[in-house]
Amino acid sequence: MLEARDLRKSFGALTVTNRVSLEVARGERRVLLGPNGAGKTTLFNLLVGELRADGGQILIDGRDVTGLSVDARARLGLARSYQKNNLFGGLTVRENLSLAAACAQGRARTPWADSLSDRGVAEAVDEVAQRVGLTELLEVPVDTVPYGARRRLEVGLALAARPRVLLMDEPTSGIGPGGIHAFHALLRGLPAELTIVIVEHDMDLAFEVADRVTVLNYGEVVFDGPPREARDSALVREIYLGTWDGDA
Amino acid sequence: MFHQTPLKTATVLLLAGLAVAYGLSTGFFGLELLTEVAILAILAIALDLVAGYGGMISLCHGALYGVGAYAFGSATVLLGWGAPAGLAMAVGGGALFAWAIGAVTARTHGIFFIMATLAFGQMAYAYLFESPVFGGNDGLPGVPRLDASALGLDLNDSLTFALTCLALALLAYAVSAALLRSGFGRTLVGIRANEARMRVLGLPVWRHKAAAFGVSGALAGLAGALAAQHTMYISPGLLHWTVSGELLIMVILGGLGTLVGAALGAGVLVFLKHEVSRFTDHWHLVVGLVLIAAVLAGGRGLYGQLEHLWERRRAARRAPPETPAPDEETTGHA
Amino acid sequence: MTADVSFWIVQALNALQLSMLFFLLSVGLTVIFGLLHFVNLAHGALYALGAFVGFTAATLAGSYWAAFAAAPIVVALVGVLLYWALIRRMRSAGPMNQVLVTFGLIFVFLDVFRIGWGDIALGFAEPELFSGRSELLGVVYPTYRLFIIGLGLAVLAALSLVLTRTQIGAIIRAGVDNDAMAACMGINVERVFFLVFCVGCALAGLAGAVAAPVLSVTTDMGTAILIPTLIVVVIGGLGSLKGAIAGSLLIGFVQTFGSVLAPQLAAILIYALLAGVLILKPAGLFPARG
Amino acid sequence: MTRLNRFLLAGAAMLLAAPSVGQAEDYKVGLLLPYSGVYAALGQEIDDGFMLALKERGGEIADAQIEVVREDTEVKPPVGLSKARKLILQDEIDVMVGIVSSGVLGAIRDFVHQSGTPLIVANAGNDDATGARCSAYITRQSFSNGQVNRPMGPWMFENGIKTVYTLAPDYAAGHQMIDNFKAAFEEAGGKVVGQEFTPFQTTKDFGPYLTKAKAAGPDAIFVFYAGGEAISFVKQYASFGLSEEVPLYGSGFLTSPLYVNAEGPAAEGVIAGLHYIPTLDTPENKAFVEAYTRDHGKAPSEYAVQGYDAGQALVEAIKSGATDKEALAAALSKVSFTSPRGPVEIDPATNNIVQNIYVFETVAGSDGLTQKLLGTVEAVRDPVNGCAM
Repeated sequence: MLEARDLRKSFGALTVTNRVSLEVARGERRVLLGPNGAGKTTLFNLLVGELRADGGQILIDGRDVTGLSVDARARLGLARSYQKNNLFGGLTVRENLSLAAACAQGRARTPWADSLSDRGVAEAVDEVAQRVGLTELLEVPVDTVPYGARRRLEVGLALAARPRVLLMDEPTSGIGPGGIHAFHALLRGLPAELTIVIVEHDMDLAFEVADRVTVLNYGEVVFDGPPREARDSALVREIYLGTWDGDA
Repeated sequence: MFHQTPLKTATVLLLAGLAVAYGLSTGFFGLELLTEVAILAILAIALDLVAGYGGMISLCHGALYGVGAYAFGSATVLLGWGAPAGLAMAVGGGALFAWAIGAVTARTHGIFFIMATLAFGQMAYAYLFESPVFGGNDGLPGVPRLDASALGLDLNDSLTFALTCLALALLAYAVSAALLRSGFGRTLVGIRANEARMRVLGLPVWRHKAAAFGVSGALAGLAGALAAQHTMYISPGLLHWTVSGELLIMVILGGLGTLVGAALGAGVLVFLKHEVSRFTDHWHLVVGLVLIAAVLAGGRGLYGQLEHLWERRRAARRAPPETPAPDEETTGHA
Repeated sequence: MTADVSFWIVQALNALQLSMLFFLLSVGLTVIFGLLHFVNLAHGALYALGAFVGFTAATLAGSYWAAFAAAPIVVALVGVLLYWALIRRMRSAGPMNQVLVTFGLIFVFLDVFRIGWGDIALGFAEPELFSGRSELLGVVYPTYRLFIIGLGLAVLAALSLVLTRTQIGAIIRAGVDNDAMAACMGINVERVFFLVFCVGCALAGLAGAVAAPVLSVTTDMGTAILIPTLIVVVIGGLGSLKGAIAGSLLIGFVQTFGSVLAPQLAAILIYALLAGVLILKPAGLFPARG
Repeated sequence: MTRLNRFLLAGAAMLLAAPSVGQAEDYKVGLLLPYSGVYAALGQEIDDGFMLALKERGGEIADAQIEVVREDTEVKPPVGLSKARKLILQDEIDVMVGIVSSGVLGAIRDFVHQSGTPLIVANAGNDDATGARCSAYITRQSFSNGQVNRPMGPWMFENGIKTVYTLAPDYAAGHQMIDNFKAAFEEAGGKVVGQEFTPFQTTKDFGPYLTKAKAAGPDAIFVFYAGGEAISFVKQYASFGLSEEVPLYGSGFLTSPLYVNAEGPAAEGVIAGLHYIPTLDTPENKAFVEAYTRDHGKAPSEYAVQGYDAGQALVEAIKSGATDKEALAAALSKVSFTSPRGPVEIDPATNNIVQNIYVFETVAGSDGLTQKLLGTVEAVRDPVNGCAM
């Protein structure tokens, strides 16, 4: 469903992505592991198109999208959430979700009908809000909702885009154990055919939800296999646990 | 996002009522001022549409206005096509020029966008200033007014023309408000709030920005066609960046991103300048001090301040006094 | 067109002279913007103020050097007043309010000039020391223009020394990169801002006094210079010394050689350059922040 | 600006002995001038000159009361037009006087013509205004762009200048001034070896153009610049040392007394042609300079004399017995009198003024720079230029 072949990216002398190849099957839950600075977020940026790769190929559903723009890739069903909240400031939670849902439903550019009161959009917004637990906060401006809710909205925006491939960058960072639990439930409730790649620091979560684990270090893929093998791999243990930053 | 609140509706109706009452009671020059305000209000609304809601602070709206005026002028004076064709040319020409500017500047932001739009506006100005076909800096005289006798209107009558411009200003407001309440308008606000995220959600952002700029340009072109008919003469001065600058001042003074504030700002600035210059040649000094005072007094613009006070009163009435009023000012995302 | 070598050398010197005038003006504006995030549209008015103050000083003292000394000092003092009365409060008020306030200042200054110095264009002479012509690179060139080139280069050298070799320079660079971080380092950012703003004003005033003997002193000179200065700053990329010098040279040379080689396009050229640069590099050539 | 200025000619009442042929009438004059913007200084000079004429010669029309209404054009054509409409429709003026910028004149011309209001142009020099777009209601007491520059062509050729390079700002007036000069100079036998038009009001550095002009190797350089541009140009011309190698000639606005002192020694030796210089040795001029200097503490410029003569023309027209707008317009196109600038009359074929053009050199005097008269081209009359009234 999502494939990267030999992706390369450098900033000056610093190589942040070094010949990364990745193949994620339809419906698969893939977890990306790696220490800080391993190039996980950069890889997401490359996959989504926010960064241009120096070399290599990206395919969605077998189609080469390397030359496509960010929005064109998104229209093929690729969505992402961010490690740092990247919301529509100044707008309410409902307005935030509506913008995403309207894009997904082709209502974002109609100059006659209001997307905010469109029934299809509103239903999608309500559904996503319920999934991520924001129903109570729909009418509140995002700048005044608690941090945990903003994290959930971050994921909600990506979900409201009705993706086929969903990239989530540390969706549980900064939220307490209760939030992590709720996130587990959310993940389990997502449609089985949705392809998901998660960057995660929480090992337990990673091993619990992952069908397969990819470990990055210094911009290179150092491990790719089932979670059990990852857990047992001395290499992964050394790289990952050695630099484990519990507060991250 | 844009909401046509009762306060907004009341302000629009109040302003329109005041304008009509003033028009019916004033002398000849008052009507000239009223017409100018109505035309500038259309232009200011066009600017607020992209600047206040799309985050595209343009310094080329004077040029779009001038392109509209020149399109009308060349269609009627040079080509002899008649005013309806001229009007269509003005609206279309403004839209086309604006769309093109919006498309090529879509990647720039903030001051870079401001300066990029300035560059295109000044190029158009310099071209018309030196172009003999369009009369160079002497401009084009003899621009006719639309013959609306079929509707029973004599546009050569000052009062009728002023009220027609006023009606068109109301129409421009209504069209803009409707657009801002559509999916298109919501998305435009989304772009202002977070353009990158909008793109990641699958929106072809540059096309949207260019389209919004095009709509704004169409309104600016309409204003230009009215200005050409108002003075029955056009000159390159219409396109100069200082026109765009003064326009931006009107919009900010009235309240950026409030739509009705744009019209209010146009009225206040024109009448302020007129009243002050009755007493002194140094009206720049007084207007300058008023602008500075306006910022020091709140910095939300006139309508913005009104809305702020209104909402605080409503909040105070609704909630017990110990709860501080929610400050609607936001500073982007956490 | 006659194309002997000396013709092109003189034109290159013309371009360099114009570039240096632009540099004196734009460097203050760009650093103030980079550090304070403040668009000072009144920068041009401060330049005009420098020219008017210079005119009065030179007339009263009977010497150009009085203008050279008085203009930067008086303009910096006006800058101090503006900073305490307005700019400080405006820093967090958002760009739109900054535009409104500095536009208001432009209007106020315009009439202050009219009331103080009248509507008739003024002028004053260059210093006698630099009044003639000198020979350089085999061409004869106005000495005062060489002085402007020299002064510009000296200011450039001094600023780059201060920015790269001194502690205050390090603070400024840190501030441009990330003001929150600079504040965290325990630096009194406010004082650095104030200093930078004053130096920027002084340079604008100096530019006014230096340009006046070449040009004329008119009430609208500040508004007329504002746009070219903004173009320099924006083309170079906001906030960097490198950007200011690159933008100044680019505009100076394009304008000079444009008016020689393509005079029909002279009025459009710098705008076309601006548009071209921004379409290709939406944040200017040398943006200070990544 | 509507500074209503009720100008009751108080002094006039005392001059009972003065011959009074005027009617017991009220005349309302609209002064439409720039009081702010780049030409504010010019507007003020014209206003001062006009008021001086009314003060001095008001006695001749002692029965008439003249009320003056002022409006500011801000040098913007649309503003000028809207103020012109206000003056004519709301204030119901009988005569309009003023207009500095040709752009403003172009904007108001049709409206003024259609309203049948007499307009005395006191500056704007656009050839068309008394050419293809002339009007029976519009007379010009100032100059036309062609009129000032044409005589310089033969004069320079006769004084040994065979080749010329020209420079002027790139706008309508710049082109008219240069085109007229060029045609006359070439007709006389001279050759224009090169010309350049510099971007109007944005050119600060003339260095590139000067270098190019010098490289063309002409006998002289002929230019038109005014105001701040003139100051910059003359100073830069001298600083490049061109004045020692190639003499600078120009349209007289280049070294107008209004700002020649700002040019300083750089202006010495510049030779130019203009319709007025304050050093003319005639009794009319001496009296005018004395009166103007007494009132304003400085010598009058050509702008002041234009305002003064607009006032004189109005007085002459009223004296002839004209009371309504139609009669005033007819009378204004027939006036002739001796102005400080010499004998002037209105050419009935174009309604433009017929006047002398003075060729003068700017020289150092005892009290700053002054104008030395080199030659007079008498009674310069514009061709009809397609004018049909």
